[in-house]
Amino acid sequence: MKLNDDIILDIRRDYVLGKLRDGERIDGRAFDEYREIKIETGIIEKAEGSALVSIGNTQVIVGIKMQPGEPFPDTPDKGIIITNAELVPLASPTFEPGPPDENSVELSRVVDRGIRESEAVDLSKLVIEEGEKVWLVFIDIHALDDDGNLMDASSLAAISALLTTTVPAERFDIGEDFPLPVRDLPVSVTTRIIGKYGIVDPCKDEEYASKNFITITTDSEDNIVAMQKSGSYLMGEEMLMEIMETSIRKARDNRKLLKEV
Amino acid sequence: MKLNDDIILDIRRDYVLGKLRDGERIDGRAFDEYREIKIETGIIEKAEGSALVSIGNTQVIVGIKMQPGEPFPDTPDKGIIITNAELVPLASPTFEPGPPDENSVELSRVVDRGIRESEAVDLSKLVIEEGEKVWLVFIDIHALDDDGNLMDASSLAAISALLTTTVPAERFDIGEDFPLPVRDLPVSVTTRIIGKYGIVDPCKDEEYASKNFITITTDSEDNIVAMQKSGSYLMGEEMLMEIMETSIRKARDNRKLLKEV
Amino acid sequence: MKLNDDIILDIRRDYVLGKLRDGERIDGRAFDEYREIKIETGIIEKAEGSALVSIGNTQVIVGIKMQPGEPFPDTPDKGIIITNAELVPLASPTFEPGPPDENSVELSRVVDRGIRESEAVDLSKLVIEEGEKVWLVFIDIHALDDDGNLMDASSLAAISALLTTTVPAERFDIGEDFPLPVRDLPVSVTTRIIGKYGIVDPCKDEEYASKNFITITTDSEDNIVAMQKSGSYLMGEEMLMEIMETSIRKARDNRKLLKEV
Amino acid sequence: MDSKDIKLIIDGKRLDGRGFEDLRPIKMRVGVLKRADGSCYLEMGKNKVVAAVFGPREVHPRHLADPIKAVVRYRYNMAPFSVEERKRPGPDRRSVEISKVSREAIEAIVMKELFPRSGIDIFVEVLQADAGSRTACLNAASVALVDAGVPMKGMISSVAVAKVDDVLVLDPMKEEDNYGQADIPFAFFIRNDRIESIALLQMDGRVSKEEFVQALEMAKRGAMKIYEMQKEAIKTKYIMESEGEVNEIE
Amino acid sequence: MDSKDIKLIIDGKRLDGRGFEDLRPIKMRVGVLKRADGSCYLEMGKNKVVAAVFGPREVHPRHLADPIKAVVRYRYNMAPFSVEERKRPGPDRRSVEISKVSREAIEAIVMKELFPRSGIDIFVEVLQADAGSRTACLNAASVALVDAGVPMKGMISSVAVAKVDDVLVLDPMKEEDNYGQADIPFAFFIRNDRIESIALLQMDGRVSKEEFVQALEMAKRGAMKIYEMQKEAIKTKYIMESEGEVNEIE
Amino acid sequence: MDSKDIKLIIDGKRLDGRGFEDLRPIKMRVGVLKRADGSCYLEMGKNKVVAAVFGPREVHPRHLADPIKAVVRYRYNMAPFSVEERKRPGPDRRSVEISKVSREAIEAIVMKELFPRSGIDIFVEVLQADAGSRTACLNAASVALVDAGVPMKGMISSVAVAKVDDVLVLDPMKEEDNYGQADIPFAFFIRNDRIESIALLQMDGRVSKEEFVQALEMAKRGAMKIYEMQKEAIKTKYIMESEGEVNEIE
Repeated sequence: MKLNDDIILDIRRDYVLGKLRDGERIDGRAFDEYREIKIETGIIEKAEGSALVSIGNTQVIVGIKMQPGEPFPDTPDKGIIITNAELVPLASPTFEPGPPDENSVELSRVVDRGIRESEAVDLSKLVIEEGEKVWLVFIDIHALDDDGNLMDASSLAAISALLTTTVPAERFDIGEDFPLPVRDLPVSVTTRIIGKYGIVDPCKDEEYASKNFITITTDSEDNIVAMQKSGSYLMGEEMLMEIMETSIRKARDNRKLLKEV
Repeated sequence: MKLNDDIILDIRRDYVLGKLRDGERIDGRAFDEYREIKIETGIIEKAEGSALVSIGNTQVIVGIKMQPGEPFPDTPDKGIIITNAELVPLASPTFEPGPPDENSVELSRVVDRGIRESEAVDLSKLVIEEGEKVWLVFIDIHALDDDGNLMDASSLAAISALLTTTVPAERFDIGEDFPLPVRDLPVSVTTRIIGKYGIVDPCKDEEYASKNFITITTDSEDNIVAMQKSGSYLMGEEMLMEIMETSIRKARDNRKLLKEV
Repeated sequence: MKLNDDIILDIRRDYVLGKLRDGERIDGRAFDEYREIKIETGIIEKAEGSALVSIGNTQVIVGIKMQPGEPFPDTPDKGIIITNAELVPLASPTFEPGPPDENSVELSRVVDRGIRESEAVDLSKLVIEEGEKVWLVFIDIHALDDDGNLMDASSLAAISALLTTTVPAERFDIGEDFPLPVRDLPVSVTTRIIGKYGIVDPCKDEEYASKNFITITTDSEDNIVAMQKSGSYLMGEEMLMEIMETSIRKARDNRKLLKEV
Repeated sequence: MDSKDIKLIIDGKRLDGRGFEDLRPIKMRVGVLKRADGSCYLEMGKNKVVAAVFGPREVHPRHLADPIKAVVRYRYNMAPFSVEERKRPGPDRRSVEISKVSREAIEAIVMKELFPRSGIDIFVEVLQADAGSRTACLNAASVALVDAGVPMKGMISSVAVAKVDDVLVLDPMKEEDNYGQADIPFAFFIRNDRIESIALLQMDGRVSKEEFVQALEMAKRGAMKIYEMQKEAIKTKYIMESEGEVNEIE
Repeated sequence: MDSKDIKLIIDGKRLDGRGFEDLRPIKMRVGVLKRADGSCYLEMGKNKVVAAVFGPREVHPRHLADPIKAVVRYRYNMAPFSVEERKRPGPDRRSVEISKVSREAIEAIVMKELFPRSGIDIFVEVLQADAGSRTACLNAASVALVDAGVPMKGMISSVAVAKVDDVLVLDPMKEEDNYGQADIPFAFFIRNDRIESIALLQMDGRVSKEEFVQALEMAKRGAMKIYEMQKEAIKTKYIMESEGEVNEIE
Repeated sequence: MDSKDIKLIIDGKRLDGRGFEDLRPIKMRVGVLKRADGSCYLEMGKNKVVAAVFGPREVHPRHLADPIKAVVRYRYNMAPFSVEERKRPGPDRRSVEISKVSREAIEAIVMKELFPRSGIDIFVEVLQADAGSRTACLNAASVALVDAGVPMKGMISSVAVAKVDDVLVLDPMKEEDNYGQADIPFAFFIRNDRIESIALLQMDGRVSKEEFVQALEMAKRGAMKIYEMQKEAIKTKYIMESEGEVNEIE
């Protein structure tokens, strides 16, 4: 990285941090306040399900494709979820074409964990022939505009897309189409750690100020279903507890949006 | 690229262009004149069919291999053609070892289009068991010496090799060998665009003078079956019409050579 | 490579070579003397067989995994051996993460040749259903500490691991487990060529002095089953004959260690 | 290309009710992405594409820069969910070829010489693909370049012509592409409101020379319609923007 | 995570006879590799891992160096024979993620600023994998860093807590991980013999907030025990080394 | 290697009628490629190979250059149609190994020190493969190097010996390689018309030491014959060339 860039980053961080010390964020939000969230579903007719989620300027589209395939040997009675994230270079001046790097791997795996561990999709209903043939559910995360917090936008888009997914049984000559059985609404809340401050739903300028974050995903009953501390920092216990409280609370708010999908 | 190389390229282009302005080509050919074309077939005994084509110093070898495989789901009653081009570093000081770059992808796809769209190979005769098993036809283009116009040399070598191909049914225990059913003779004609001039069958020095070309492939009845404008230039309508006329005419000439194969 | 490194290498080579001229090796060994060899087997319980071999400070672990798979079409009545070597960066400051380079390819192929050509494993006993299903034997070489002569350490570890391998038939529901049928004990002896000197079992400092070596693998009856001259040098006939004698002799010694496995 | 038994023209109309020379419905929105320097969302029938332009900016790694002019990249990419059967992420041979000829069309009209040592990157994502996605992408890219303020000699407008059931039709949709007799994607260079020359031309199928000439004329008329929409979309954005809003053109 | 019908707690004991808060047997050997600057072999139940540290050393290629601080690499890699079904060599998505979060935990305690333009490489090979291999690797890496003499603010000690059959258990083994209700790997930063903060935290499964708090306390107690073993292993090596020998801690 | 029930020696003759120490028919043409600095087409039985030499020339990327001597590359590559079952394009492990040992043989005789910072590239394409393609390639490469005017200490001539049905045979063909008991490819360094030393030696199968010694002698006799043909081919080219023609040696 060039020196100039480093200096600009430093100045930006100082600015963000200075504000936080005064109890403010650069865009005037409260520390635990999300930008406006919009969810639009069914936008890709050729996909089995799809959703475009925007959080402020951040936009992520998730498309669901399904096809019959072989089950894993140790779970012959369950469908399979495969989650993939592409940080296509269209979404940010810093993304480059190429195979997934560690950040997109982490993004897809954390989103996947939230869906999987909350058992949001009833995989036992996705068996076509036990041990032989089950439904594969491809969750493809496609970032369009990265203005911060791709993680929560991707999670919301994933569950929104699943909620509107129709299993394409007719196309494969295996009975009638039916809605994908979704039984929980996992919601992830990401908190950026800048110095000693934690702020939810970071915008890009806040992300430039620190690489450190923690994502906590909770289910409809406030259980924690996935956590990921990311970044080279040390987190105190007290702060973790606070973030956990906030995450549960904010997830409840965002879950309301899902109920309207 | 180094500055020296750039200067040499500039000088070369000026020389080529200067000649063209005087109505001449650097090797004395007419604008619509091919170098000598030679076609030798059956040179790779282990292949199902093969041909070595030289156009002037340019040499390309195409080998055909066949094996049974699964048909595409949407064409259960047809064999499959797979065309591949390797610009091996032996053929030119500027080729490097490695996976196919955009130029070799384009080369193989344009050759493929000519064969495919002219329906030169009767794919319906390559079914072993409908929906289950059909013949796969691998057309492998192997450049040996690139002195310009690999495109037309590859196209000629591909159709020549197909013309001499025997379907190896016996080797796979599925009946008797039979000649590959070839029912048309697509011929591509490539015109290099240098400044406002179009010259067919460019030699390498002419190619260095400009990256711009157009390939027009026609069938035995003078129909156009494939076109590819390649290079970052703008082409006037009038010029296109002229090139089309020439391409049809030259293809007729070259097709005569194929009849002797 | 940086200039400093080159100078250090030069000095090291001079030192090694100076010693050799005086009839000595830097660690006091005779020219045909191995460092202490230790073989420990059964250390990876999850593997079908395993061995950790150390030659001096050099340590290599080999694990054997087996699973049913399809036979090659031309040997329907034989199991299949697949040998793979990973020069993981843990083993040496000069190894880097990434796909196998030519050195690890050569390592795995020479080890493989010794096992394969001595017919050490009775592959005809590894058929589950002729032409349909046979046992695949994966020999995975994992270097831990490269202080020279990975080749012989890997060969010894491979045959030691095979000697202690149990075919996991029960896990795959195809009868009872049985010991892998091993019927010969191929042993490779590697001689480093430094100037006009040949020294067996080079340590790393000796390897830095020259890239040239020859590996000769012999079976229990002193037959040669594999050879590999490696490095850009020219070898006289006389020297080759001497090395061959030595290799047969030293292999006999090392084979005794295998009998205790 | 395969004629089969499927009839594509019934009672002088196409399967979706269009006349031979009707375009599919087109929708454009300019400036839809915040992080890109220029952007355009475009629908053309069932095609849904987004184009983003970055630059002129520094080239990484630097040794790829050209001391004389800007280096142009163009990446045509299909989202895995954009097609009936899920597409594996990453470039395949088809998208490598489309990216190449599309980049060349764009390079021919961008004033690269104004930006030595710089890079101009055009990334186009196909969110949903129907026939003609490369033409839809070029139309979106062209508008996104204007949105980014990249100096150009003119505009690119792109449309295909197909031959189906022995007639020529403009802007073919999926069925016409799959079962038709020929497909000819064009892109034109338009300056001062008139078509100057051809920037992209590919073709596969089978047409006579005479049919090709007709196809070309049909494509030109179609491209001019698209061009008018592109202009309108750009204008609307810039007029609206001063009032703080982004508008949609249909 | 899948509870199924498998009972993991029988008569108040775990399947391998451990109590809820018992660690699996741990074994460490320091300085087991000659070529590495620091190394540690560690067993934790059936996990068998080796960690090697190289550096601070020059970074290749040089343009990856950071003028301000050392660049830390951490590579978690599984040997093909380390698991029931042979693993294809090379990184998969799981190991890319583990390598990332593990590196970040280590980076937070290594004094990178002391070594501008340098690289510190930590390579950990899983020779045999049971549940919790990432925690075993971090424990080994931490000791190997001390062995290499890399200046650190403290130590990393790492252990997971699982929820199985509705109770929390420390340091879960394979069955508990496969059929349990939750798995929470922790790594703690320990300085002056006390836990200061959390260096690594992941979680999947399903626990209430209250359960998480209990899990954290349990993990802290477990980590302190591991920390004592790490200290002992290091001490033993350095005491023994003066007498020319390397020792084993069990 | 697998003896099976196939008889390879019948009435003291090999399956193709050759005596034990007969070479397969060899054909060479020098200077067959225009763009390469040196080239040679060679047939050896059913093997058909072309070798091209480029250089000494600049090395790209430059940081791979060696300030002391030329960097030699050697790429053995099989055309997809060169073998019974189509080979996937690109290097596999076998060709990586062959390229390595062949490069090393060539490196040992090329005067690399005369060309610091330069690259000498040898590319060999196997158009049709029978047994012994690596030896055919080395013979062709050696001639192509002379054709390119690359200074060498001498020549490389290469041939294999096989053990089949308990006898040694020179220059084995496919069946002898597949069903024989051993295969020993040799390449010799020849200077002043005599064999000086061994440049390449590999072996797989099973032979006694005594058999190996016999094999070596047989290979040397065979290599000398090939060497004479190589010389003749080169001479013919240069004599003929002055008369403007390229000739064939059989």
